[in-house]
Amino acid sequence: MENLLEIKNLTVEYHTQGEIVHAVNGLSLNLRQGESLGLVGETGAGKTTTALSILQLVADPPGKIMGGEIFFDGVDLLKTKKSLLRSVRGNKISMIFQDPMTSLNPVYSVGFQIAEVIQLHENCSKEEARRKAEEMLEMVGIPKERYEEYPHQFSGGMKQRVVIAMSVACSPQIILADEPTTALDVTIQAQVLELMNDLKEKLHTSLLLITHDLGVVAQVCDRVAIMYSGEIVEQGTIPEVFDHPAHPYTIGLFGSIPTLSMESTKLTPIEGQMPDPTELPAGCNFSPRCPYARAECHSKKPGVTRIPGEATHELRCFALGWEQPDETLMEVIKRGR
Amino acid sequence: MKKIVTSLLIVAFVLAMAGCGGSGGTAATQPAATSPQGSAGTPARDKLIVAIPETPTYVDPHIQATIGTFRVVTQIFDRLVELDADMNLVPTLAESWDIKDATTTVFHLRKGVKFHDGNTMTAEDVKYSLERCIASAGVNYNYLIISEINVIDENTVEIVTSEPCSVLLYRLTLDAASIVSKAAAESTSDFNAAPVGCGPFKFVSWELGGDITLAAFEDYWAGASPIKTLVFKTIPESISRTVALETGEVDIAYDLSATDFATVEANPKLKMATTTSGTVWYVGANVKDPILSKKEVRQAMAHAINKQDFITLTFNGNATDASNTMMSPYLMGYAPDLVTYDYDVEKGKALLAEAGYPNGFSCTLYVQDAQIYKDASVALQEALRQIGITVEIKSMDGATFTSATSKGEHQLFFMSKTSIDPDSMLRAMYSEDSLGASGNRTFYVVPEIDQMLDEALATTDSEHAKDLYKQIQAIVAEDVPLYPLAVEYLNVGMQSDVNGFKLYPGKTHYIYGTHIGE
Amino acid sequence: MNFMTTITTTTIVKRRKKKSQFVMVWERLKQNRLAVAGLVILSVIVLAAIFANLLFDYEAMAVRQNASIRLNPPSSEHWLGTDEVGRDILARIVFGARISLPVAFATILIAAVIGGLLGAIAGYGSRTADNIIMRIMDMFLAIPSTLLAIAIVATLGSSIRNLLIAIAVSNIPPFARIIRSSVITIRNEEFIEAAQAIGANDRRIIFKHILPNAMAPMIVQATMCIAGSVLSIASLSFLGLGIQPPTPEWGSMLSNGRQYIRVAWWVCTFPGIAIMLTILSLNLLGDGLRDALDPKLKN
Amino acid sequence: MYKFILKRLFMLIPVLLGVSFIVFTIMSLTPGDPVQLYLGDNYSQEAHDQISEELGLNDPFLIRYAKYVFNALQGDLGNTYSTKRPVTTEIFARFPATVRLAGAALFFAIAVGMPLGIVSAVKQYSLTDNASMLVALLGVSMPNFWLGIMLILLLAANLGIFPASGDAGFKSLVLPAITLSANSLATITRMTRSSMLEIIRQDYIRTARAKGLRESVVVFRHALRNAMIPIITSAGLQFGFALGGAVLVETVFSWPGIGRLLVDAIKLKDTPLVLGLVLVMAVSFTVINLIIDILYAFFDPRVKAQYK
Repeated sequence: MENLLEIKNLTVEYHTQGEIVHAVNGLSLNLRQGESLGLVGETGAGKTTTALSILQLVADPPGKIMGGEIFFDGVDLLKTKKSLLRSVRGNKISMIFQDPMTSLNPVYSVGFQIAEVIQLHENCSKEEARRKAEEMLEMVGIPKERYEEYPHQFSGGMKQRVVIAMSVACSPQIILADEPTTALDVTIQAQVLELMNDLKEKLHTSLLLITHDLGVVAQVCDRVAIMYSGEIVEQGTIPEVFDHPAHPYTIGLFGSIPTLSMESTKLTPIEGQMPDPTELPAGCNFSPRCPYARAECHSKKPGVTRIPGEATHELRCFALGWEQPDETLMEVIKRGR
Repeated sequence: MKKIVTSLLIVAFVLAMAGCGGSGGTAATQPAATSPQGSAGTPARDKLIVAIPETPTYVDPHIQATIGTFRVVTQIFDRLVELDADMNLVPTLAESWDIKDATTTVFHLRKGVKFHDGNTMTAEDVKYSLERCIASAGVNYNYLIISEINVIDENTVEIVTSEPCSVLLYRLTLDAASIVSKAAAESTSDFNAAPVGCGPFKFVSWELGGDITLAAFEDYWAGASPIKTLVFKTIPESISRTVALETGEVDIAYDLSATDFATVEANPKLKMATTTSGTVWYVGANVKDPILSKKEVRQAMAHAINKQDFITLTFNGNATDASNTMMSPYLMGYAPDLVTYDYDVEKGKALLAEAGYPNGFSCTLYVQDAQIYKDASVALQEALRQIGITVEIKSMDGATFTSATSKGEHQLFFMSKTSIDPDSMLRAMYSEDSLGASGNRTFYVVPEIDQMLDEALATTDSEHAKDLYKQIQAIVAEDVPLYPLAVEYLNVGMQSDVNGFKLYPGKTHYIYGTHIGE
Repeated sequence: MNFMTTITTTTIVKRRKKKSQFVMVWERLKQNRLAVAGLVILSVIVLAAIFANLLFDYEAMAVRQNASIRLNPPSSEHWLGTDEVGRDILARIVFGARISLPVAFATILIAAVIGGLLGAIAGYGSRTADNIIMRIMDMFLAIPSTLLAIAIVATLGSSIRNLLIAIAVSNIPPFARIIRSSVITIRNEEFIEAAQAIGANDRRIIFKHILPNAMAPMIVQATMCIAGSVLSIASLSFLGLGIQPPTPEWGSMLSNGRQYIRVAWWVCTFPGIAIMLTILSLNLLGDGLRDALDPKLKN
Repeated sequence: MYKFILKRLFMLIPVLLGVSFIVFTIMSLTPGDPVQLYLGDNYSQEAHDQISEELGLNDPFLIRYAKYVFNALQGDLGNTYSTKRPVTTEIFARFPATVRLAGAALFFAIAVGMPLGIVSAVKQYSLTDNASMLVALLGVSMPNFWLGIMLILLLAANLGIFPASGDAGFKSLVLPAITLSANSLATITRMTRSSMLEIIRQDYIRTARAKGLRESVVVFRHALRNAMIPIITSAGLQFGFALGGAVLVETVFSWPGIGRLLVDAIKLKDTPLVLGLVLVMAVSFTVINLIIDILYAFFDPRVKAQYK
């Protein structure tokens, strides 16, 4: 399968009050046609910034895309003209934001906000746009009679449905979904996820799902990428990563969520906190918290290595290359989950 | 910051130009000056716009005696007699008059004089008008002495006073004695909205808070004015009046600020007219006050004031030394320098010490909150400080000032008095008749003065009257209940093509006689 | 963006926890160049006012009249020229600051205390109290504040004290409103409920919790109002209701100098600039304080 | 909506009662004698007493106030002391001039201030931003009577472009309107900028951008409408102040409006006129607030929902 979206070496910084926050550091990521990729990481890992960078929605100031390339359909979005970028936004790549409560404009009717994007990209009349927008509402399970209503008349889950309707209105090739369910309560979460899954099937859309919820990833995605401190530390298919997490951070991450099959009664959260993004460590970004870190880890940045024997499973760690492997770590990796 | 500096420089530059008399500045105003009303096509302008400082409160002459009102109504109504610009009595609606006896004067009216409504003026109108005036509390204080008005025939009227009154004719020249149309005044409930007189201009319209428009009365008995439209425009700020003159918005502007004289005079498109007025400015002392009741204290104050400096500071030099008397120079009986007070701080201190205040004292000075009062009060405060008197200035609005000073709440006060006859001036200032609101705010009473005033009013011998007025002036100059400081100049600025305009010392200038161009 | 704010705020809080609120505000303020400029200008004016006596002889330069040197243009002897009675304009401006600034500060202090208390009572007290107080405030707000001040000065007579009262009274309603709304917002927050839950009494809650939290908008409003107050003093003087002579005061200098502006521009121009600079510096400082006190509001 | 408007108008009554009471009290405490005003500079004591009786000045305070309210309810605000014309005639002869001036100033302030504020917000920290913020700061810092004098000097006295005073057509409106608008212009510019800056960082603006809308559409359609509420509020307040508080500008430019009339009336202690004027101002102030509230509903459906 062709790579529909290819991010190479993306670096994003925020410049505030004389400080530089290194939000995304040389990130590379691919997304194939029709594929669902989960981007997982803690708050502050740079997931949202990555997604925003694709459409160049990073607020500038203070954000700045410092380097890298983002190829979509063979075109580097970072270097293309504004007008072309605008024709991609909302049309070929659309985005669902984290908080449905604030991502709809409070002064326009929901119908108008959907029709607006249709009219913009499909070059159609107002009436046609309206008809299509009504269809989209129905598709996400909102009666079209509510077209004229305003966001404040909708509940959180309904709003997110509107946002989803808006994002799929122009049948985009890629949907960037930034924690679409975080702000919703659990039952609504499930409905929304199901809705997204259905739409994805129906429209053959690629999905970049940003979340910190591994469960959601398992439910929706084909592949997963684990992000830590602005870098992808591990990625692979769901079975690869979920069954045999190899990066100490990923291992820790799985250790900190309860599973039904778990024998131990204690959760083991990862010690410490993410490094200060204004002063990243010299070596591996995870090294300060890594229980297996050696001298090398603290001084050098690890590169990306493919795990031998697995098709797509990659990680950014020295541990697998050590001549004297860390026994405990090897044991943990082998055991899997 | 740069912006401020730049704009300051611009302002400074522009001001410098204006100060130089406007070689460059006036060039810009040229088109306006030639034809302010834009009547470029017509050869002669016949519309005259006059800027006045205070809006009239009425256009009915019989309601309230204020200068703002009279400056307009004097154009609409004529009186029986008038004073010309040199203060001579001239016949107006009365062609002639006979003094029948000490209390009775017979007026022979001009025949065929038309009111603006077309009716002919008769003795009935005269009787009605004067009675209307006497009945009105706001204007009658000069006329209560009139006891009877008798119509002899259609063109003859007789005025009887309760006592001999030598200044009756002068009082009949005042605007309160305007002759109104009886028919018009009786037929409307609101004469003020449609006044009808027989003056050279008739009332057209009055936008409240805006312009008052008058039109030439074509049937005026002395011939129609060449000015066909006369507009009075209220511009309270003196600097704005000057600017309006310069930009050609107005043809004539009354009462310019003394500081603008030089600018206006240097402008070839403009000219000035000035004259000594009947307005005397004075500082008064409340003689009921225990300290100020002492003559030495009042004299000490007089010695502390350098009148020349005072006139420089307050009037920018444009006033005459009042020569220690409330009488202005053109009034009958004017007798300057009977008693003089040299500027002598040491003598002032000595007199204070003599009165028992070697270290001075504190007192209040009541003034109104207008510019001239402010300047004067500051100058007086400084002058009195030199002999150890600490003055606290109490500045207040006109109504409060008048009320407070007529009740005697003040110690010192600064004020002016305008008068065109010696009796009304001296009586208002020094007589028991006029204590408080009517004018005597020093509460200074000397029975001898009252007697002399009555005698002078009653006598028909003008030399005797002059002598009596001289004696009164000698007494009051010695007692100094109030110290006259300056006789104000009246001034008017106008476009240089405005001719025939005459200043009238009583402040209500007649526009009749004025014309534009040759 | 959400991501950004969380990161920066958490790190800032983490790193600066030790420093007091005051130091934090000061540090943020220092970074605002305009606010620093405002502070510098204001300090110069305040220092000049404090040391006015060392700079000029009040008696000889600011009060004594001298007809021979009236309306002299700026020169090496009289830097900003002399006024219509021959007094040094620079000296009068400097001594004028001794009137304008303290009067302005005092009016705002009075207005802030009274308005603050009324607002606190309205916001924290019963509904009836709230209704009564705020309706009265509404009535005062419905009368333009300049006119209210004019009416009060006209009633009481013009003196420094009455001027002070007049301007203070017309400034009470905005303070009451601000405090009331802060109080209502804060009052509904959880920490107040917590305080009530542990049995703190009303007074303690008002003084320990609500007022310190309402301080930020109050300080900003006060800074802005001082500027407004300087302007009101000048405006009233301009209308002849200000401070009485010979006390040098900017507004009355402006109003007195006004008729000489065409022959002596300096008489009216410099007091005007003094007023403008004072207000400008207060506004700059006020803007800076607002940003520094409440970083959330910034941009 | 209508109910809301009616309710608000109904609430005017207590406000007007309160305002008139406050003013009535202040005016009766003011020293000074209205009769003097009535009679002019010279009059006799008898005349004084007679007029005093006629004007009902000898009644006790509360009786006078009650009489006033009673007449006012029938639409009779009495006659002024100084001109003896009905107060309503005096006021409405001048009110249009004030509205004209305030309206022109508001128009100028909005027409210049809003675009400046928007550009400043969109191009934050740019040269335009810094320049317009400096102008805005100078605008709020400058005493407007001083600005007026400077403008008269520059544009009327020395260049003769505009008239210095009075109300005679469009040309004479220019200088006073600019002078009066200086403060509002500055306020509106600052308010627009800060409101836009806040809105432009909202999530839904990012949503709009993510749709592929042009930046101009994002700014004008999506951001500006949301930013309008604070802008309208401050514009409305400025208009309210201009209606009542243009005293100084009206004085400098000899503009025949109600601000100057009121100051004169206060100085002259013309109580009926002062009361009438203050009531008119209070009514206009309240009506403007009401209009602002109605405009809120127009711009924001959430507010509209509350008015039902």
